[in-house]
Amino acid sequence: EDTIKVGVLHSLSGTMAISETTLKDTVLMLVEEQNKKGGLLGKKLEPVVVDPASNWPLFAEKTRELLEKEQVDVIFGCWTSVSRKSVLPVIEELNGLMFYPVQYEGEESSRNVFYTGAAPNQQAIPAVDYLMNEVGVKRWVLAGTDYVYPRTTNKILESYLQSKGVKSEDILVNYTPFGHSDWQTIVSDIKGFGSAGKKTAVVSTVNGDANVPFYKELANQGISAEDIPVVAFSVGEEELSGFDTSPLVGHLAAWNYFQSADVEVNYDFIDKWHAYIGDEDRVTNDPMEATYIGFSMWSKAVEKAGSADVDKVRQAMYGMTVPNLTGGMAKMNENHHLSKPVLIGEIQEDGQFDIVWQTDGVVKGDAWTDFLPESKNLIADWTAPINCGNYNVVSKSCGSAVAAE
Amino acid sequence: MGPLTRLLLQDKQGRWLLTVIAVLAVVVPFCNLLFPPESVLHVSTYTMTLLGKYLCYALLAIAVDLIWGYCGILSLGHGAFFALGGYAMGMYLMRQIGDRGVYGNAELPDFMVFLNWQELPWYWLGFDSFAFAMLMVLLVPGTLAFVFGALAFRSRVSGVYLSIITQALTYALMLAFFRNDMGFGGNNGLTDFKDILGFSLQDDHTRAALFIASALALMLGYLISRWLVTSKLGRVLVAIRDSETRTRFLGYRVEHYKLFVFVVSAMLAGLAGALYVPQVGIINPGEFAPIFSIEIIIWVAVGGRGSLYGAVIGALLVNYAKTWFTGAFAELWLFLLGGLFVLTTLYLPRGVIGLWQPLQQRWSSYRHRRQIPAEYNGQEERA
Amino acid sequence: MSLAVKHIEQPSVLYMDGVSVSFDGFKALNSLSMCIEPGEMRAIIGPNGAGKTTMMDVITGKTRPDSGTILFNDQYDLTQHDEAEVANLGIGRKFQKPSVIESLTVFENLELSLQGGRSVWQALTHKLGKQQHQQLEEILTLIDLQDKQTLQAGSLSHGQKQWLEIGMLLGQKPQLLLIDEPAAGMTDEETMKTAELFRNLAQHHSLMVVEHDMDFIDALDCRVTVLHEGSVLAEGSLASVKANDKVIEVYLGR
Amino acid sequence: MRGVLGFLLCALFFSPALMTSESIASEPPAAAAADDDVALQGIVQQMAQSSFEEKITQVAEIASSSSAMKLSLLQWLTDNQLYLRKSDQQPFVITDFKAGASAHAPFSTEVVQLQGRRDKRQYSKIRVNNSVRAAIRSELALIHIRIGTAQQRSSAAQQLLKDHADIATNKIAQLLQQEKDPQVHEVLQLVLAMQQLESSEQAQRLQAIEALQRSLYPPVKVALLQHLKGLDPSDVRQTQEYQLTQKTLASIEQLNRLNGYAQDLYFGLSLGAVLLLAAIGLAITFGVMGVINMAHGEMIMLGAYTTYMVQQLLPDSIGVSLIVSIPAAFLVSGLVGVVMERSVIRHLYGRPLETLLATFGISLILQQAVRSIFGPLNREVATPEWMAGTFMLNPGLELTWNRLYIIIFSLLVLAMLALIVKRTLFGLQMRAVTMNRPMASSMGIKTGWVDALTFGLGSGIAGVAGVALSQLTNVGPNLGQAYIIDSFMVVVFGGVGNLWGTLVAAMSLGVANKLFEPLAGAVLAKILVLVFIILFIQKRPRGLFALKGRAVEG
Amino acid sequence: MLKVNHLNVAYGASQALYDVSMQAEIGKVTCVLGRNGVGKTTLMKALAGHLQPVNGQIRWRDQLLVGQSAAQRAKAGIAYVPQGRDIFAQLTVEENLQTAFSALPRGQRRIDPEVFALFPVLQQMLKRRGGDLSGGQQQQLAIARALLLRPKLLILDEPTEGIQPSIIKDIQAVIELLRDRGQMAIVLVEQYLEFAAELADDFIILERGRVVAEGPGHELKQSEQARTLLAI
Ligand SMILES: Nc1ncnc2c1ncn2[C@@H]1O[C@H](COP(=O)(O)OP(=O)(O)OP(=O)(O)O)[C@@H](O)[C@H]1O
Ligand SMILES: Nc1ncnc2c1ncn2[C@@H]1O[C@H](COP(=O)(O)OP(=O)(O)OP(=O)(O)O)[C@@H](O)[C@H]1O
Ligand SMILES: NC(N)=O
Ligand SMILES: [Mg+2]
Ligand SMILES: [Mg+2]
Repeated sequence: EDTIKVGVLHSLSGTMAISETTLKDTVLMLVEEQNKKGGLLGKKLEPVVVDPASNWPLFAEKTRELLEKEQVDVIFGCWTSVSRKSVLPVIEELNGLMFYPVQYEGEESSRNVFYTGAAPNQQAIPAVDYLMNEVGVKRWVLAGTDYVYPRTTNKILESYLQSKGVKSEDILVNYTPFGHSDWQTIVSDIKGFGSAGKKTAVVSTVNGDANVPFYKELANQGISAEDIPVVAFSVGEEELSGFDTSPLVGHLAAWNYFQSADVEVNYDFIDKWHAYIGDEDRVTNDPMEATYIGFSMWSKAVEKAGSADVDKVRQAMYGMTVPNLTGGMAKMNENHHLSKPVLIGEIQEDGQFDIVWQTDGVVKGDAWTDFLPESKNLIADWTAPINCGNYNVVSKSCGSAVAAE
Repeated sequence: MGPLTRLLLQDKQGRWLLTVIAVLAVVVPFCNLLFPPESVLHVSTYTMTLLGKYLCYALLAIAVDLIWGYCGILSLGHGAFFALGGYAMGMYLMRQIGDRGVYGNAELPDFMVFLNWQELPWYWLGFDSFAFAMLMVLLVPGTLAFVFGALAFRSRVSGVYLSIITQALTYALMLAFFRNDMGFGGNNGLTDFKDILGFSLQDDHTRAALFIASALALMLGYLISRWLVTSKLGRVLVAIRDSETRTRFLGYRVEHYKLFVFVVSAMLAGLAGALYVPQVGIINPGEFAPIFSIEIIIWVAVGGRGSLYGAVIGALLVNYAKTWFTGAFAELWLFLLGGLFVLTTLYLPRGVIGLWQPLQQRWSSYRHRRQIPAEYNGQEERA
Repeated sequence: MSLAVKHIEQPSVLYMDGVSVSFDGFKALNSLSMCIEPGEMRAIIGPNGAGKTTMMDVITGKTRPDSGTILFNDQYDLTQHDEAEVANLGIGRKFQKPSVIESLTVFENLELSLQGGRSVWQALTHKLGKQQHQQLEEILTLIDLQDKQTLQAGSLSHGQKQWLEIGMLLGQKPQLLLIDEPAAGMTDEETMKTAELFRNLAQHHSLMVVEHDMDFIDALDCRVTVLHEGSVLAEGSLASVKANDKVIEVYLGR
Repeated sequence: MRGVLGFLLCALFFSPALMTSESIASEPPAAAAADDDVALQGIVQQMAQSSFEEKITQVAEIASSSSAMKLSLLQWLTDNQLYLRKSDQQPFVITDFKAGASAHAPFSTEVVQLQGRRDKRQYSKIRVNNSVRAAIRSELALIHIRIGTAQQRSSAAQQLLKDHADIATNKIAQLLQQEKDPQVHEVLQLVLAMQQLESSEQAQRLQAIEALQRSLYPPVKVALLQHLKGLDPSDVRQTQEYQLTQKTLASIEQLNRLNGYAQDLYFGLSLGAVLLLAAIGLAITFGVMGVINMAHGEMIMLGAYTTYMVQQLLPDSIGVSLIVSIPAAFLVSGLVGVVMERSVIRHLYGRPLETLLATFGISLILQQAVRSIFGPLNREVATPEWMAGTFMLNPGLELTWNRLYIIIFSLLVLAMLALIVKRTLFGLQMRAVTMNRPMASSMGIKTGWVDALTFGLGSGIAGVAGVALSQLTNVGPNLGQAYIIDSFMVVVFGGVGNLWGTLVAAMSLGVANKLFEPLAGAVLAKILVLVFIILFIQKRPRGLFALKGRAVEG
Repeated sequence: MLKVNHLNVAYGASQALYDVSMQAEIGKVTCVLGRNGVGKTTLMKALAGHLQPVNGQIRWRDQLLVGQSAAQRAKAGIAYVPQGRDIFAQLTVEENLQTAFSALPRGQRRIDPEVFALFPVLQQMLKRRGGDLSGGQQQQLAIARALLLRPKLLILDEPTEGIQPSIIKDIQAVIELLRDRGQMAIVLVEQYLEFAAELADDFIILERGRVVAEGPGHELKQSEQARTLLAI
């Protein structure tokens, strides 16, 4: 074969198309760019795009199609955790390689997946620290869509907040169904909760389609960021481009990248994106950066390994650094998670975020959180001698996953 | 085997269908296991699991056609029974993981560990037994169908009203299963299965066995359904479909008949779900989504409502089209699939199986017309 | 109270007392009382809208009366049973508007109507016996639809459907037959044939026949009840009711 | 219009009218000294480097300057429009980077034409965060309370309610004397009372508590709670004060509870209105025509996209564009509906179940078409000024304007439709045709024409619903999918073919949902509503307002 | 005048009318007779436009009807009272009558009180749904509805079915009246020989889809052929 095949596994239809289509385009852009540079190892890259259609079992099926039928060398894909969970057994069985570019709940490290989005300690915890220390928040609303990522994140946060002395009556947890569109009651509850005289903030893990009506309702009920700031982990530039942000100025998001990052690499990336997509109004966002980092790392690793073979590339990945888009370097750790900076941004009138705070250096992604009893003794390390995704540092044994190896 | 031969004797299409499935059940695993991947005769595991999935869908389609095609009950919530069967199987498979989960907890599935659950909820008890789980695969959907059907049919809820409450049922179940508090893994559902009856799910032999089981289940489901609809009961069902009131006045307890097929159909759907789960490797609340149940209806309609083999053909055709289109035309496939549906309704009002019926009809009308006085021969038919 | 009165009288197949039904305030049946004896054939006539069909609805469990008693064979309170139960007690009905199962064939329609085998289990294991085959043949001949027996009932003409429905009633062999306008859409000749058929049936069954065709009623040669505005206006032989001024005024015309 | 509505509502809830004359109290501008400007420019340039904490003190400096520019400067800062040119540190005001926009330097007369987004690289923004913005807001409040318009004074007064320590007591007294606006006056009085609550003299405190009686502004409750905590009930000297505070709080709580009920009702009705809007079109295409119209949601979506398109054409008049969108969306969706009917649906009459298959196909095609044309992302549809924000029925009950409009709008649409269906010959033909097509034709009705128009009408109304929904939710390719299930539920629950039933069903499901929600949470509330529907249908197997009698059974 | 020439009509593959020719003149009642299932209704449906013939011609006042929709025929003055009534079940009686407005010019859109004189029950039940009426009442409604079209050709398929004797007499009188006005052709399907014989100016008899006898009405009662054809 004279091409290296790159599988793209993002939903192009169904509920998740709204987020994932952009990532498909990002991968295609990066492939095109790489091919202009002559490809990899003298071979052209050949993208193979499939549509798992926001249907979780279909993700598994399409993964098998990509790996068995199309024989791709790497897959860039997935957004929701459930799609990743669905893909996982297949990719492990067939020893594939996947780059997963979205912030997620952690508690996972697969030998065959590199996680280039944020783990909870790279997003949630710093954001809460910021609100607690810089804004003086004393009362917390944890609002999320009812699924695993928000549930886990909120569990971690609850335990973290309690360890910081926040009383449970000062924490309000609220879950809503997917695609929830009537936010009147909840927003009004938030308003009520926030009028008790203590500085209150909302930590939002509301996902996808539910965000636009949520923010519209926030705006309409006049919840201003100065009174009750909302910090979101799933709302980026792309989500904001779907509605008028002028009444929402000052609400926050925590990410590892914002389009407003004032550095040359970022401006170059944005220009490239605009040229590729042919639309100056299109924004960039964090999962795009994560895809970018993943792709850069993978290409470098292929070059370094001299082969697209999964095991060789995997070995070449550890310790690999590539520039991120905010002016620093991203490093791939042995636990398959990145080290990256954490940024807090405030929403601007133009739908962009102003970076108002950032961590001093990079934060290393933690596969297993330290704030849950079951996982605080677990680590992931895919290099010898541990070679395990869930290594228990107390019992000094590998939980299970690799036992089969 | 007397009744069986009788069943098959009158059923030309059914004989064909069963033969094809039986051949598949033998050939596909054979080619998968015996020929090396390089061989042209090799059937990849991908193809085999895909076909296995289609077979499960086909069984589901039969279940739906049984109530819709023959009894006029348009269930827009049949995915619920499929999913419940799937969950029952999924629970068994979860229990089989044992301490091989990421947290290494032998008692609790991972998601429970990570939600800080201390012990297995009561409704998970027993699912480490395969036999018990298989019983539940039939009993859970069957019982739900029985309770729901008993209520609805006795109250004489019918037509779109019934359709909509079946939809409400599956929608409510979807929301409930999304809740992590329910103890079924929330949105992620159940996944990361390791083995079934001690055989690794990653092993091609196990997959082949599952494939054969699906084929057998489909054949069995077909025969059971065929038996039902060719018996007098089948005619009563059609009578109910046509005119429920009239059937009542003939002395038939319509609600009993409806309840009976509804429960049978739910159990078939549950069985389909149970076979589906180990092959696709995940069960999650998405299967409860109303849109999935609508899709099932679409398969049946495309194939040809009111004929069991039509339902099978519809399920295979639509799902194959979907697989093909989503792979080959990732960005256009909705146009193609949507177009397929529209064209089917316009040009194949009886579904795909209607394709050969016009041929047959043309033939018979040709014969018929020859009996008409000669001077009208060859004239255009305008009616 | 009426029950007490009743027991003094003769046994009856159908006993109605003080039955009333109203729709949005309109009294379709107004304290209707009537009694059919075993083996009796009764003709019911009355103006359009008198409540004849509604009366049958009430007897067969389709409509629940607002008040009143309806007893079958002096023992079953029909107001407590639904349509299927009433049918299984032994009451068959032919509708005013011909109603058959359109997508079943003529033969299958008749087959379903045959007595017995109403439960799910029986339906599942049912097979037509020789005797039943013969019975069906006879009915088909009688209703003159032999050559149409494999046609879907939906493609019959209006009159053919009427006949089929009569055939279904015969197959059902109920103790009491309620027949709503059987002669509508039949030729005069057929009408007479039907009348004769009913007279034969009356030897073993009880019948209640609604018609507007006076020749037909005449041919039935039985007691006639005239309904008007939901209650009995007159009762007696056809000759006597025909002579009744009120009947002439509201029904027959001058 | 909005004023009128507000007035009506206020009158309805026996609350004081909120609109009064817009008198502008102004004070003579301070003499502009060039020195001040130079100093200001210095501060601004410094700000680019300073931390947010430093910026807060710098804001105070700006506010204490006597330059005429300080107000504008503070405003630009809050609005994020202040930049420094990287090359020479010259401050610029930039509202937008799009090509053709201009940047002007407030401290010189320089105006620069911008070339486009790329120019962003040449300017660095003076960033403010929430704390800085809050500081600016407080400073502005102190200025506005003296010289602002009535509205500015009102919001400044409410700001002071939150930060009542910011202002000297004698100053409030002074302001109170000048203030003519009753509402601002009332709020200022509360501010005063809250300050007096901290007084060392008990008499004054008691007086303050009296003054705070029945005031529903949240800060009042907070202050009273705080006050209560500081009191010792076992101390005889404080018993009276303690009891009074407690009583006051109880009465506030009581009123708040009533407000809560009113609010839940309003939320329920507005959710009902959304359901109603989404369902009305379906009540025609499905309820009247019997087409199981799976593409109904996409008709709504087309309406929403039409709103977006119209807004692109009239970018400067959002309000007008929204009004124009209503007929436009009706036409667009209606036309698509007519085309759909003529090309596909008309072949399917008498085969209602197959309409499900065909319309499902059409729905897939329309979704993908929109995705291909407009992209997969949500589109931004702006909200006109008069629809944004809330109106205050009383200080504890603020309701959103947009919902009110949507409630009224949905009722209007329904009323209009009911008129057409019940009172016009077309409506009669519509119903006749769907009941018996051949016979309708024999009565001289052009059935094809009526079918097309009926379907067009249903689709058009769905489009109109899309206009309203564009104000509440995502305008994206999945918009329709989000509403199709609910729409069918509403139509069926109400009783197919019964518009009145659709109304009652929508409203009761909306209210039920909003009554369950505070008790059970959003997810369970939704489940409960579904279970409620299932059980209710057992009681009324043909919906809320079922047609009864032979007419439907035959 | 209505002229039917060599009409063949089929339901799918099964033919119901073979080479039927007939005519109906203005000012006359033409009766169509025959036993059950011989094709009377089929013929009426073809006239009304509910069925398109395989071939053959239908002319109304020298205009070719084949190919025209039922609505066009209604506007051309053809009114149809179908067998089985086919009233609009969920429309009120009044609305049922108002559907006729569709074929009328604006100025004529009102319900002729004559109709109520003929069928007083309809006036009493104006607000009741058509489907709730008794069978006979529905039949009256169907006739009334057709009359409101002010037809030039009135097609009646067994109009006396289910109607009480006194009203049958009234209907008979009306048909005579309409005929005697001389502005209308009337085609009447009737099984009730007495009724037919009294009204018929002309008649045809169908047998298995073919015209097997025809003639002037006065011959009907005496005709032996007619008697045998209508017997079993
Ligand atoms: N559901 C209903 N709603 C309103 N009125 C009704 C309903 N059902 C029946 N009616 C009225 O009740 C009366 C009795 O009707 P019914 O059908 O019993 O008459 P009938 O004696 O059978 O007449 P016919 O000889 O015309 O068949 C009629 O006036 C009819 O309009
Ligand atoms: N929809 C249909 N499909 C197929 N065949 C039909 C259909 N309708 C009627 N037929 C057949 O056509 C023939 C003529 O029917 P038609 O209804 O014209 O009879 P008719 O003379 O009106 O009888 P009746 O006196 O019973 O009303 C019948 O044999 C009937 O079986
Ligand atoms: N991983 C997420 N955001 O679902
Ligand atoms: Mg009657
Ligand atoms: Mg006929």
